[in-house]
Amino acid sequence: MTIQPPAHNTPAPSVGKKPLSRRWRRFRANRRGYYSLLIFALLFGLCLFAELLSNDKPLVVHYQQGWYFPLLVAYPETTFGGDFRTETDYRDPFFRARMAEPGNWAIFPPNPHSYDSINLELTRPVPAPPSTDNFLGTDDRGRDVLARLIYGFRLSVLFGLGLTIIGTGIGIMAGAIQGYLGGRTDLFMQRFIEIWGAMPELYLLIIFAAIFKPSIALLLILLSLFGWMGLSDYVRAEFLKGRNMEYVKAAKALGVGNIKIMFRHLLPNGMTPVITFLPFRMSGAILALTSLDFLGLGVPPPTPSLGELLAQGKANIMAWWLSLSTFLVLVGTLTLLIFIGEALREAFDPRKTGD
Amino acid sequence: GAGEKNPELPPAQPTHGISIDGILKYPEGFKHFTYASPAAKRGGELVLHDLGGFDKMNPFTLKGAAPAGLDTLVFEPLAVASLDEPFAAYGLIAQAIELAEDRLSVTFTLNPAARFSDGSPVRVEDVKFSLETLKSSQAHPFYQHYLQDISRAEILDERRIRFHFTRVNRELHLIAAQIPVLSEQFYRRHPFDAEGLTPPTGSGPYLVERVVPGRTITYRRNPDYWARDLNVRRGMFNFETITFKYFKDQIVSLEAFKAGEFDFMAINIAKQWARDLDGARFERGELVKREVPHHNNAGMQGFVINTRRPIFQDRRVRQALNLAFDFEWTNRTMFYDQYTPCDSYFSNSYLAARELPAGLELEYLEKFRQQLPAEVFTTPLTPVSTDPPHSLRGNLLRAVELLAEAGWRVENGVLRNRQGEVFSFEILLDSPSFERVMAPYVKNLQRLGMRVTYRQIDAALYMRRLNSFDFDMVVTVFGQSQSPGNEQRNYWHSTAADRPGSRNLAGIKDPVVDRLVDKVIYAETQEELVAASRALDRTLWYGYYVVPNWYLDSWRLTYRDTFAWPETLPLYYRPFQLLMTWWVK
Amino acid sequence: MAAYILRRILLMIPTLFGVMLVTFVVTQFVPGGPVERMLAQIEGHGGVGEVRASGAGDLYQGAQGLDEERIQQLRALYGFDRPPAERFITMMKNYLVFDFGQSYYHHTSVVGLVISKLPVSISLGLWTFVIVYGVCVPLGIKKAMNDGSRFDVVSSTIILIGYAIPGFVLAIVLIVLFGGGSFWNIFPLRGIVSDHWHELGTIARVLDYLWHMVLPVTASAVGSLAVMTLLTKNSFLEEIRKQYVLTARAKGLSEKRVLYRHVFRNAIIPIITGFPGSFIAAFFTGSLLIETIFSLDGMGLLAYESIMNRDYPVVLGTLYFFTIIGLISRLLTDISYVVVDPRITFESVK
Amino acid sequence: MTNQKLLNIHDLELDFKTDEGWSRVLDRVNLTVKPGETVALVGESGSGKTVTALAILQLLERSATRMAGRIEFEGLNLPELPERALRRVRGNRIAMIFQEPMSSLNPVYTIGDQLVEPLMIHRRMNRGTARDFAVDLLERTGIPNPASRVDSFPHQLSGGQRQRVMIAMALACQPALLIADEPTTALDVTIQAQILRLIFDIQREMEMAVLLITHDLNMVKKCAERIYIMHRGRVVEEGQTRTIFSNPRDPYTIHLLNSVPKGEAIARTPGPPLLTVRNLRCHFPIKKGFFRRTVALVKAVDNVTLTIREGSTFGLVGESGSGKTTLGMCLLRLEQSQGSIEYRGQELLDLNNRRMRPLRRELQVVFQDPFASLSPRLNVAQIIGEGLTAHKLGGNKTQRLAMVEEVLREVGLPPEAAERYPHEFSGGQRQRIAIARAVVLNPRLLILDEPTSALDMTIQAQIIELLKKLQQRHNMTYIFISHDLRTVRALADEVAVMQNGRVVEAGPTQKLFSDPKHPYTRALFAAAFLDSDGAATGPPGGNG
Ligand SMILES: Nc1ncnc2c1ncn2[C@@H]1O[C@H](COP(=O)(O)OP(=O)(O)OP(=O)(O)O)[C@@H](O)[C@H]1O
Ligand SMILES: Nc1ncnc2c1ncn2[C@@H]1O[C@H](COP(=O)(O)OP(=O)(O)OP(=O)(O)O)[C@@H](O)[C@H]1O
Ligand SMILES: [Mg+2]
Ligand SMILES: [Mg+2]
Repeated sequence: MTIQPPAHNTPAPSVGKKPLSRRWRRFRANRRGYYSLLIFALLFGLCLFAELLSNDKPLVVHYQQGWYFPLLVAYPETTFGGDFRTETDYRDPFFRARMAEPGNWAIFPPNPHSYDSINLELTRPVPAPPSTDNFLGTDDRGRDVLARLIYGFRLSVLFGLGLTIIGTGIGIMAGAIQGYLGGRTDLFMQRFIEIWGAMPELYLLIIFAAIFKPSIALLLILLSLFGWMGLSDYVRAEFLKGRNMEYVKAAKALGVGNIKIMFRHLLPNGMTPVITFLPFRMSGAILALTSLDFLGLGVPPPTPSLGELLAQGKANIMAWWLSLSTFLVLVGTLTLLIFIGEALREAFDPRKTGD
Repeated sequence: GAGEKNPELPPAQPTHGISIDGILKYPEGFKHFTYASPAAKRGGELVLHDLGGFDKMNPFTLKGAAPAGLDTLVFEPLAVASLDEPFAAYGLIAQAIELAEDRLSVTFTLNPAARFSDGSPVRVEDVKFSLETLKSSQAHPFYQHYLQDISRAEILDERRIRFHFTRVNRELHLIAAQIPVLSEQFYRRHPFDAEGLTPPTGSGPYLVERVVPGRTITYRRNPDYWARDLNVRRGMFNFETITFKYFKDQIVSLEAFKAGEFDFMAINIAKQWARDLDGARFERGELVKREVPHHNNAGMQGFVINTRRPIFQDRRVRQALNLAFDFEWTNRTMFYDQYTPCDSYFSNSYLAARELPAGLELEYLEKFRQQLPAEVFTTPLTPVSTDPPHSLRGNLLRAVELLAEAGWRVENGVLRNRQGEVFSFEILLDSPSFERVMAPYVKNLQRLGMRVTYRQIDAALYMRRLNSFDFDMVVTVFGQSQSPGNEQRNYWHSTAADRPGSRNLAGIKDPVVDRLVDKVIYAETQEELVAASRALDRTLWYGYYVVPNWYLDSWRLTYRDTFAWPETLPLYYRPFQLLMTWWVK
Repeated sequence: MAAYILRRILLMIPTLFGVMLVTFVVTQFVPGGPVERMLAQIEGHGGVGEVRASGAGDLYQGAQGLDEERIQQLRALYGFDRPPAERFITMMKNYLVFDFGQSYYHHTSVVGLVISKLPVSISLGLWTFVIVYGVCVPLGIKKAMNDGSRFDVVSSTIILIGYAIPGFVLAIVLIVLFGGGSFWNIFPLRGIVSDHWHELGTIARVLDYLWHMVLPVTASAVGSLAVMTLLTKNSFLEEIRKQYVLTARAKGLSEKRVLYRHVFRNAIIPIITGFPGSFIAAFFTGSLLIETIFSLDGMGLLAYESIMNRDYPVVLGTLYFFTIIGLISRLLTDISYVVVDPRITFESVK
Repeated sequence: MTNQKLLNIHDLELDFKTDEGWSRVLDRVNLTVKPGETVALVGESGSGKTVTALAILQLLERSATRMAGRIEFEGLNLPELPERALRRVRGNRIAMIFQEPMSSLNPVYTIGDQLVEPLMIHRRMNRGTARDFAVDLLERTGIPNPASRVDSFPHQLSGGQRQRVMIAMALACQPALLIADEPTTALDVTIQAQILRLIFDIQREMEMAVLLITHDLNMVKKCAERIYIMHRGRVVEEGQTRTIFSNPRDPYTIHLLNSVPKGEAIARTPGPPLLTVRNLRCHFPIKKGFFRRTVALVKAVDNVTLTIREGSTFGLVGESGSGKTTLGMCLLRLEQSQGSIEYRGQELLDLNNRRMRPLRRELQVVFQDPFASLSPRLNVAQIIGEGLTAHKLGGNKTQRLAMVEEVLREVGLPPEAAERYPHEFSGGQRQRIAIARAVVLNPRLLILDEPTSALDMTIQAQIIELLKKLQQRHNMTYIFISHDLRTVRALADEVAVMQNGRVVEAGPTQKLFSDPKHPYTRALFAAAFLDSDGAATGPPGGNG
């Protein structure tokens, strides 16, 4: 007599579906996380084209029958009959007078300011409150807050992503090796981390600031050198705990190599701290820029960073539009990231089904 | 102004006061300083604030921070400077002062009434002890440096002590008179550089009453203050208690002031003055704000151009850098129109050059007519302006011309010289507050095709680069007193240009400047001094070594409306000095 | 285990030495030392305000700074006339007997300085620590239980807002709102106790102290809630569906007991891991900005100032001290892993 | 009516939420238990027995299941009961012995801590009394040396010992209804008998009803008054034990009753020695105190010497806790040991990990606790495919997937199981996944640690067929650890009997079974084969 397969009323056999696609489906099932991801991706995508959204250069200029594309080509002011042989300041009254002549026109991006363009026509002292010219007002040197937010968001998110990816990567590696191998490896790597972690970061930053020109890349490298240690402790703990599990024994019995055991069996089960910290690391990177800006060790001045805006917000506490708009961007980003992280966690947790 | 003819040397008899030029406003036996009112009421309390904290009770050592007020309220000098003369001091602990004819020593006769707060008399030994202690390595090295030309103190008798100088200098006797007198007895018991917060014994009007370490200090008027009715003290130090509360954050301290935590504040940020001093208490008139004029020499604040750098060696280039700064815009949008542009190296002072050179000043300049730019003789010192009829565009176009004359031309949007080198430089800042000023300036420079960056660096690093002249442009102020002297050599002289650590930041090496500096230092009379200073002023101005900034000719004060003040203001003073002439209504 | 602990304790010596050496070497390369810093201070660099101080009736020779001879003297005072190796060895010898020397900058010994800052740091740290753990763990557990519910989302959003407000902005806002300058006059702006604290009775003292702690502790705790809460929540979610939870429920245990007894111990390891870090941070590192804004004299400010002022004795002395504490607490953490989960060992993989 | 029926399940329907949608697991289940009665719930692996039990206790996760129907207990409808009231029922009125005792204990508390809990809560005992009570209970479950064992952590116990802890825990509060989900699978016959006696004692004293879920028809025959037969989520037949055994009606029941392991090991010429074990020792230190000093040694494997011949089946039997599992782990070098293990002329204990790894394909194992041995975050395809990728077997991905599906079919699981995760299976299904994982590698030596403990007779027969087939085809060698002596007799060529870490007797199956020498062996066999005649102590019966 043949044996019946056990009861199954599963709607459709799903052979061939990869766990990844299953995870994606689970991810999508968490609507909050899914929409957060969509919104975040949209915002980030838009910011990648910040130049088209917010710029002090027109997208197109039509001048005396000629077509000009200032975004792509730097036209000296002499092109438009001006005096300077350096690139035109398209906000200059001179240029605008030219455009007012019949037949000439220029199309500006929706927010006609760049992150470092200073509004020289301001009639009010800076920081100026929101107006029709500067939708979110200006900062304490007459630059448009909206433009700085857009560019700052892009930079901060890119920087945060870079720092997070590097830091998380190294942190997981280091923690996994210590926790899984244990013994001497653990003992010595921990000591190394203790020594490395005591390195006076600020002094290193100062030393590097004296040797090199400050730049985002330099900061990224420097902060990456130290940004992984916190996480590695957590991963180590998870691995110390996880490596005694029976399924690890089973994997060993199968002849699975150490590396595979670490990353296939232990890591997915020890992801809690990694996933929890991920969004915070992102925003932490943004805030790290703030405090460095504070010390003058951050990104060089005209670079737009959310940190710089925050610092200005502190110095001009009554100029609420500075703090508030930055703060909202930060909260927004963070909330989106947390919800994404939550959905991610669920997608990787096979036990969790539905709400 | 001054300019009266002086006798060759100051009189060699004991006098009640001394001054740099021998002229004294107040005669022997004067009743009180005009800026102090004998009608002042005594009593009441004054609460002030300071930023930071304190951890010691000796203001004269290197390490640590002493509480505010300690040096002026508890300690006293031999003679007090008057605040309405360029440079004069009247005896306090020293009853009489006598400058030797050879100007190589000064003799002080102590007031027999002078007492320390413990009741012991102030003795010549204390004065000697003070000089020696301050000159020793126990004290802040500043004093060693400052007092280096006072070689020793010699006790002549019970009341007279003579300080010997190593060389002749117009200021030395005044410096000597400023030495605070310390109680030898006290410091025998409490080592000079001891840790801790033991209130010191001094001879001054106040005693330290209560100390909350690092946070609050309260002074109470010494009821037995020996000089209570002395002319140099009359009408001053009227408050019964003076308390300093410490804050660590400027913004918070302002909030605290508005909350009524303390009574008085001098504001040094334009925005706060214009914007943040509001609220119920101001509306009700409990708190008021007031600008009080002063005549302090504001010197020259500006962006110093380091002429050691090849690109800055051409005067026309430096002038172009001057033209690119839009003071009016900066002042209007950032500073609420509160500042005045620096129009001299002795801004806000009678030493500043006005109009065209004439008289002795012209005489001095005439000698160097060949070496000097023509403008020195033809154009009064006028700051760059963008107010109509001028405009930023016009100024920049003029800058383009100047640069072109100097061989710099824009190619593909970048300013290059004939060798194809790019015009690029970096502005170093020591605090973030100037970044906002630099942003538009740098934008303007970029329109000229220059590649300019600016950044703030950590203070120690900044100092190091400053001392080794390793910078292109920095912001600095060349402070000036009412009586310029030796420091001018350090500021402008060619010998200072190559000495690491000197304040000749611009790297000026101009024989004319050198000669004029000597004229200032060796000026025998006030008239000579004024003429030399003005000639120097013009020469420096047209050397375009700095991009001039701005100054403020008043103090922005805000205070609780409970104070009364004398009718006459002093001329040269700081807010705290002014406050010491006030009293509670 | 005893052997392991012994080995760890012995290894602390080279570690400590390594930490000190690395830091010392780094400080050798920092441009601008205490002398420059002192000079910068004498000449008044780094101030705020757009008008720099200028002479006001003083003699102006002071503005010249110091001459070369004086600078050499300063160098000697700081011991920079001796070669670095020698300085390092002397320093380590002194540190062995916990002699941390004198601050370059303050008129106090390093130990005295640290002790004077501890009341503030411990106050701030203790309360923040207590509040953070007291709130985060139960909240995280509750969120884990109600994962995905409205409560979960709303509380997440709230703590995230708390997290995203930078501490200094929050602090300033609190001060503006409650400090009395512009709105309500409810809380004091400065210090951990009133100036007349010593004259108060015991109860009044405690109340005065608590009254002073409200704003700074709020400002420093609000931002720390999010991470800990979510860590707790996620750790619990990881455990909550395991088989043994079912067993515990089947025994008829209350939900509280299931969570706080059975799940808690299994989920606590990540929470313990963060413990030494936040402990040290809370008690000894303090928060520069909070301290500055509330005019508190704590370790945060000291640490920052001594770094910026190149006050190397303070930098190295506190580092030495805190490294020891750090090493010990890391060891304790590791031991607590074993206590919490008996399966954990530190042996090398078989 | 309500006092007639202690438990009354009426039209219980249950669906699990899966990624594909709702999947029906229980379909109109009706079941009653009267006070003091023993009711057996039998059925195919995966038919929904455990789920039914969990549903009674309301332990299924609400968000992942959908339930309809009534579950009345002592007049209360459990699904509608508030959490508080439920708590008073759970552990107190209804207690449950979980099917997978190994994963069901909290790993970070000592068994003592876990045992005293229900006592302290429901019986309001203080800790000391509760502890004494717990030690006493453990004693009655036959755990040797209970006073010191009570401070052990679950991972320090053998499978059978853990199961007994579970049992003790369930019995602690002397509930009105005991749900025993495969309570004796990990126990050897002597202990089994002892446990059953314990249950019956309590049953008699307290009028406890027992819902016995098992696949051991002998036991059913022996203990149960009534039987429910489940198949694919439905109760297909119910009735008095005797009636059903003598006169089954449903085809599935008939099929089930007929699938009794039969036959003997096929006579084969013994091959060359594959594995020679000499003087193998494995001692676990017992650590106490803060510094975890070693205070005693558990000699789990003590001077074991064995020879296992290629192509043969080596049966390993013995008391629960006698070291069978540990011996298996030592042979695979998953536990550290001293002595010598010679595999095909190679000394395994001398190999480093790297050299050991290629051998792993040839030496495979099925763990006693299949659930714990399956990675929770890998799906079945990944779990089974893992060995293949590790040893670069099976060509490309699709081929490997085909192999996985093939082996799933062979162990009686549908191919779509490949996409699911371990926790979504029943106990027996998980066991088969573990078997599939080992078998797919086509090893030379396969250690099977209680491989059929959770399987009903039909599946058991299928698995044993599979093993036999593989042995014939690939000349595989098995080490078969089991307490099910009948199956051992049916399969093994040689048998070794273990007690207290030592092999007390070993020899060819026939010889050993017909003429056991060692007193322990004799006692063991006596218990096992006497019972099978049904002559042993039956349930005293309630008042049904
Ligand atoms: N969490 C779950 N998600 C989806 N399906 C599940 C889940 N748990 C159990 N099942 C399915 O429900 C069915 C019944 O499972 P149950 O555990 O009740 O079987 P069982 O009768 O106890 O079998 P065994 O004798 O093998 O233990 C099985 O087909 C199983 O695959
Ligand atoms: N990690 C450990 N620490 C201490 N003792 C242990 C450990 N693992 C097993 N033991 C003990 O070793 C003995 C043998 O255990 P083992 O699991 O080999 O028994 P077994 O023969 O497989 O029993 P069962 O049939 O019950 O599974 C038991 O007494 C058990 O308590
Ligand atoms: Mg089951
Ligand atoms: Mg076993």
